[in-house]
Amino acid sequence: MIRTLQDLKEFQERQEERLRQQEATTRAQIFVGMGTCGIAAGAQDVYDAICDELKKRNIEDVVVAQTGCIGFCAQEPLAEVNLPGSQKVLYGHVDPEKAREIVAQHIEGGKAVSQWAVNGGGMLAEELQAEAQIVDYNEVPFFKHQVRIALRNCGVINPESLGEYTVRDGYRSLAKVLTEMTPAEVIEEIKKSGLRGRGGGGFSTGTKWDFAHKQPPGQKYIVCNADEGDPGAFMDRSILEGDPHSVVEGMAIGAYAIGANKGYVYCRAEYPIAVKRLNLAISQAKEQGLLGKNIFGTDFEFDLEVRLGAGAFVCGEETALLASIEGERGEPRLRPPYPAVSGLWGKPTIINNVETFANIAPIINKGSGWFGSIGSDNSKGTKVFALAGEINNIGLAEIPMGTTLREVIYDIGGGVPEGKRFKGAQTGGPSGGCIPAEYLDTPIDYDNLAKLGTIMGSGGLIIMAEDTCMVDLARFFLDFTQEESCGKCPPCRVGTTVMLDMLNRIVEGKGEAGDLEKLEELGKNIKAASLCGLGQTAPNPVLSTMRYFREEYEEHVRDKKCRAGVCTALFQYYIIPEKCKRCGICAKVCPVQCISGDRKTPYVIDQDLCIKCGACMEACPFDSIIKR
Amino acid sequence: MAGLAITLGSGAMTNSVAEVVDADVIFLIGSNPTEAHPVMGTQIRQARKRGAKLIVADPRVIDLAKEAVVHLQLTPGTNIALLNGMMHTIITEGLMDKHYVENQTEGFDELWDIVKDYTPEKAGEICGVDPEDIKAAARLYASGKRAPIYYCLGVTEHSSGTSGVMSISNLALLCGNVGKVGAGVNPLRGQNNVQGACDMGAIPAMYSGYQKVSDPEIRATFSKGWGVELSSNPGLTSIEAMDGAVSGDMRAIYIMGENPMLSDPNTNHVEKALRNLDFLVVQDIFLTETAELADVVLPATCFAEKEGTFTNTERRVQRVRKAVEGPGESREDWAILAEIMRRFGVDPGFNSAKEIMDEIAKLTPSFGGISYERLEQEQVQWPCPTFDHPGTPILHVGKFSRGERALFRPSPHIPSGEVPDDNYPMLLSTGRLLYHYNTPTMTGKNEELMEIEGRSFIEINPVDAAKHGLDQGGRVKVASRRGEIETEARVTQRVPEGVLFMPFHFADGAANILTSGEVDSISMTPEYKVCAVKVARASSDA
Amino acid sequence: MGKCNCKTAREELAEVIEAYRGQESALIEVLHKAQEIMGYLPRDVQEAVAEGLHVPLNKVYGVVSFYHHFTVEPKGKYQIAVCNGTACYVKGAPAVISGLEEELGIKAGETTKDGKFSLAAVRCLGACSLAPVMTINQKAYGLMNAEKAVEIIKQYE
Amino acid sequence: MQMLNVTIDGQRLQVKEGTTILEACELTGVEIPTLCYLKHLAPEGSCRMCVVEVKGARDLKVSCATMCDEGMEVVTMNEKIYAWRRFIIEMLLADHHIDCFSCSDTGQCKLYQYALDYGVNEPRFKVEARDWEKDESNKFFDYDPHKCILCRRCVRVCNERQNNHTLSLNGRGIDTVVGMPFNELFIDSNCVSCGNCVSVCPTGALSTKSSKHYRAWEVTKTRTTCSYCAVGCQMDLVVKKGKVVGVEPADGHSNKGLLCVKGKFAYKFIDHPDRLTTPLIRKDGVLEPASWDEALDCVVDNLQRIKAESGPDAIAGFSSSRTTNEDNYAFMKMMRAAIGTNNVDNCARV
Repeated sequence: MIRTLQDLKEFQERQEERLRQQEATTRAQIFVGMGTCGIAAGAQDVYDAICDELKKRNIEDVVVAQTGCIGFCAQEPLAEVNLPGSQKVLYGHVDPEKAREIVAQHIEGGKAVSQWAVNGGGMLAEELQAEAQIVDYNEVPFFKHQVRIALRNCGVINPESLGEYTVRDGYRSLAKVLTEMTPAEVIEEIKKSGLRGRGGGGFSTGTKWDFAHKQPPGQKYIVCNADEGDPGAFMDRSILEGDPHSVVEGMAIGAYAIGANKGYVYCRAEYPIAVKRLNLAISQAKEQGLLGKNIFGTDFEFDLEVRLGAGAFVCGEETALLASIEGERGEPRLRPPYPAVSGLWGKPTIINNVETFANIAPIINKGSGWFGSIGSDNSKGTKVFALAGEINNIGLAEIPMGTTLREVIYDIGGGVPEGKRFKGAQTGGPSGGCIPAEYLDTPIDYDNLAKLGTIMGSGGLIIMAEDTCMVDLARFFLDFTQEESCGKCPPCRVGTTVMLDMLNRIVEGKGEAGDLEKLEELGKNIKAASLCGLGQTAPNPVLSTMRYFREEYEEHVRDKKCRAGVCTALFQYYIIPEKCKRCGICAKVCPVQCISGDRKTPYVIDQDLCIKCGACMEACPFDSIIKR
Repeated sequence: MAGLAITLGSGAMTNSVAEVVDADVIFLIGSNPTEAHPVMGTQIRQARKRGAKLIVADPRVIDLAKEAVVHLQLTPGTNIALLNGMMHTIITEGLMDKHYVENQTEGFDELWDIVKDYTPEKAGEICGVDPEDIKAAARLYASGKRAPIYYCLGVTEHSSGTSGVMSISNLALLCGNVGKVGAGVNPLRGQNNVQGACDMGAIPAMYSGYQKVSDPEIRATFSKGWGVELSSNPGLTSIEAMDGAVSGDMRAIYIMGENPMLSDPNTNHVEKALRNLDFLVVQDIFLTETAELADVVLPATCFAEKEGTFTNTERRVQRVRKAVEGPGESREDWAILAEIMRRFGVDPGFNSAKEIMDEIAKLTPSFGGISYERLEQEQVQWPCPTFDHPGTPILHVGKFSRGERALFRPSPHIPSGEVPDDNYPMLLSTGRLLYHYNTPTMTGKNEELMEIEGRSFIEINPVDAAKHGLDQGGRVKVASRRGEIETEARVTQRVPEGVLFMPFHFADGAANILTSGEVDSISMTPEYKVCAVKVARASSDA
Repeated sequence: MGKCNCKTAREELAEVIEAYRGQESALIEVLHKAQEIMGYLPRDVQEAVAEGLHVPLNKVYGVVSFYHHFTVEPKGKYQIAVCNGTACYVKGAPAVISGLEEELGIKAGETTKDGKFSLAAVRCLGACSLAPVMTINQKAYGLMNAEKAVEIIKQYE
Repeated sequence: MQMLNVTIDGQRLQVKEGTTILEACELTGVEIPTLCYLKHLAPEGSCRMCVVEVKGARDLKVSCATMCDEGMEVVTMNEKIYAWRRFIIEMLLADHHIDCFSCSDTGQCKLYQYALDYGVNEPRFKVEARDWEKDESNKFFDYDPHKCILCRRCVRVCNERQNNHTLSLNGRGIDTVVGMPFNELFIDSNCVSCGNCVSVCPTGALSTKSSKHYRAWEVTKTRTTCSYCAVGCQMDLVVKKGKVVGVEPADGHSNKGLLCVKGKFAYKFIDHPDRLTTPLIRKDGVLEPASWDEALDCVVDNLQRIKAESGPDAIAGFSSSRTTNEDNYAFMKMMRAAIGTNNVDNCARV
């Protein structure tokens, strides 16, 4: 049991000693990234292959362990090989075969397989791979531009080990606030740091805590919103999977600050690994006395429980989330009263998201001044973005506020694949908006994004290229929010349905003059009149794409054309007769046999039968088939 | 009613209906409000949802029993033993409100004298209830800061009814629960204007406002007000009058808006009485079973066809207003009565319902501040002696109607007048259904209600049903010492073994053919809730 | 064999309900567990939960019908989920879904008549680097297109 | 209790602390359109209709849930408010089966009224109808989900006030529908036909069967007290052409806007053909119609006779716990003053 700061230090030292011992007595350590994305990419098979290969070769002095996601999802499965005394090597796109080879060459042979290493030739063009040297991680562009606070331990420690968390100064901040600071001082420190909620609204965390703190003493709650609903954002999952104790510690500090003794983590049921690791972390913390009664020998008592979501995006809205924890339909409630005054079961409740809580311990540990030195004027610290869509380095990037979109997309993200042209980036998911190419050099922070008509949101960053149809994209997001509308208030329930209906007609080529004006009017009204954040932001993707890509909308409505070639009703596959070499491959792959032709006459697509699957275009070896 | 008059000084609900939603502990005994007083029932449920803990004492698993923290499923007719057992726990565990008992009550020693014998174990044995449940209920009730007791006919309709009511009063006084907001002793009146009928002096010994006929001064006041000499002879209750009819002493009865042929116990006895009369007048809105026996039937108007007031269970006087004309030649009851008075040579003194209320106010101190003009603005609760008096939502605040102190009037357990024996081994209790109201004079005229619940039935426990070879929905013969009926079996866990329940609404298989003529010696209330019967599969049920 | 399993599931369900007896706010927790045990939430399961937790049945049903995770229909032996998160959408998830719909002869959200496959379009699975992603009974397949997806489900037949 | 000074549309007034803007507006007589608001329940603010402008606030405020503050200045109508409310009506009408010609609620339908008030003549939008079915299984009322605007009043009154837990909101989003578990019918549910859901429905979604036969402008309403149990619920009798055709709950002290199945629906005895319409006198063993004079003479003659023969105490009178105070008073006065006996009683034996 850890009862004092001294206990914690001793615990940490024992862990450090254990790790030193491990390093001293082993030939190598192998870490396999086993977050959801890693596992989905086949990390388990890789892990098994490594173990098997080591066994086959009778190698016993190698430690194989799992870590969370290091964030470089595009390279999954990832395995890190750490030979004492030499540069760590991070292998990407590992498969069982490569894994066995790595054991053979790197572990047994002592020579890194540079061409597979992310910090070697693994990311280079094939002809350059062999020459590449193994470099420090920080020289890899993907990592070089990042500042990792919330993700500080992700992919670095074994998320299932409390010991390794303490080695990275885990629970030192909790010890500090409990033994050296008053709740008011904690709140003051968080306020001074300038930390703003990382879940969407960007409200000052310290100020929020202060509201709850100022409520009369009595039952209060602290809740972690881990209902990461933005499709395309997965930083919270990654933190919970890679560093669950950072959330536990952040929540405990928050609980102390506001005077709560009970906390809930409301987590998506779709994140089974996160739930499992979080539950494990909670039980470890309880076992060591870091949760429960008399934490660090003080009067402070704090208990934590995980509650599962059940597939409702709206439960990311804080009042709906509370309703869900209470066992109700996840319908938002009117604010005020705000949860900080009347939340769970009518008691003062603070709700912050995962990333926000993950920032707390470092702020306490290193001071608000340090945190405040990172970022831009009104947006301090860092923000984790989930890079996805048409971008090479899909993954998690934690960047200081104020970094430009261009740096994120090109320096960290490696640009748009296949030489496609960047068209825009969607931030804030279904609640946010898009940023077109002309604003690539805008420094990213809360205020600048707001000016562009979008939001920071939870940090989803979807990159779109020339072949993304903005109308269809907006329709996609609205389809999502319409489906996820709880149905409580008419503006959102009916309004999103009516808007979606219009967009569906537009992408089907049935748009009418006046539709765009109606869409704008509806969007504006839904935003104004809806009960909760879901409805108040639901029209954003439509309004924002209309703002920057209105001509695309007009083309859809007026010309019945989709320039990106996405809206199937608005384009045809067409075989250019001059280019057709009459090989007949297209006719073979066509699932509905609508392509006819022979060696003498160019092939032709029967447009009435074509289902626009695009198989022919993909199959044509001569690029003779186009969309038009 | 009589019970509370003795212990507290006024036989009415001490508190107001709306207070229930703020209660923290609610003790419900002998009352099934979700069926008999549905809008009260919903408010008890609202209270429960807001955190109130519910204690239910009822032989049946009534709907609210399922929501109760403690359900005391006692044998019918053992309320007093149960209450004594609870008081034993409260006293021996030091849970009583000593300060209140010392300063605002008298007779505690007498109470203890009797209650001391009723250990929860002994009470449990009499009631057929686990002693631990009695203790739990006692502790819970005593812990309530706002702990009202609601009771109804399940307490009063016993031969020991008045003692049962007084035992409830004892319990409430013991915990200091009389005279404060959200607490009290609250009889849920059986019918819309029971309270009003009694308030208005439709009881033998009292004029309006519970002014005693036996008091010469009061008699003089009424005599003067009415301009006639008034009799000082004590009057007879309806039960006594019926007995008098059977013996021949009572020669004429005038019945207004009642149907004793269905509503009174021991129907055969009632019929004999009414047939034996020299002259029977029935004034009603339908040709009831009773009216069919009358010499003269007078058509009256119903509530929708006249002006007037009802006094609800919480003593609130509320207006009844004329919405439609009565059918045919029907007349308002008061107008018929006024005409008869005139023909007797007595000036009725009023020409409208409003004028009657003015007269009531004049002669009845507790109604002194009530008039139709005022009722347009606010519906006050009596006592309301003057026009600037706000009415009385809570009785006995600081001081009891009875005087400075309330009285403990303990009673030992009194067995029911008729208990099961070898010949009639089962205990029958009667009561109401949600969809009907007393005799189906009114509800029975709504075909939809009759479609939902239109026929007599009897609830029987599966064990008893099996014993007697009764099937769900099968026909069953039920017999008591007074008569025999046939009805339909409803096999259900709602009743415990050995106990049967029948609604008394229906003329087919009428429950009151079976019920006993036992009455409470003080209030003369019949023992509808307990009689001994036997059951058998009916031969018609092949 | 099947019957025997079923009985154990019933017992397990009863144990879960007993563990949460009277805890109204545990409704969603218990429904999760019930669905894990029973595979879906038919009327009798909802009634048992309602009775055990002292929650009115209409509320249980209202909650079940609100959350898309809960289902009142039995699911197929193989549950196919195609991620329809933004990244997957942009990279072609709709084509994967329609390809599977065509192959299986059902719409997303339905189960094949033989009870073998159910198909669902689900919210972001958080594996955006592998977009489009499909999972079959939680096993993930990345970088899908319609043909690949159809090939994969053929392995399950 | 602290009093607050507020101004509503330029009118100054004082309200108690804890008064909502909506309540304050009611005090001044300013009518605010509401759909989800239901007295005696915590405001839900979901219908979004009752918005007003509070000077100094960025957004319009939901008046049912916003408390008055000292010095608050409220504007209840301006262009912004009008447009907002109009938008809500448009949205509701887009997903409403418009059937006003034959709808039994026409004339009292709030949606209809507000559509008129806010100039929504022809709906510009339409949501495709779902395959919901009408439920006409209840004995007293019908339910048409296509006319439901999801104000949720019925669900809240059923669960939070009546506490019968029959109706719930099922499904979600645009497919949310008020109904019973597993889409069962009213007749198969635990519904006790209290009718409180029907009473609070602002449209024709829940309507009494009898309401098909009258329109709001054809009826008068008379406030009275229920004649069944002793709770003393306040209610309005709805009368068309001299006939009671319905009952609506009123906000009485003991019922606060609720009724039970008897109060709400069991009024058909009033004009039942079996009602007594003329005095009857037994002649040769049979009850025969008679005039009032005949009947009263018969009563008085016989009572006089018996009184003369056996004294007044050979006569007894049973009054009624069902009829009014005035009738009871008159009865006991008749017995005591005219007959001269104290043998007067009623069945009250509680």
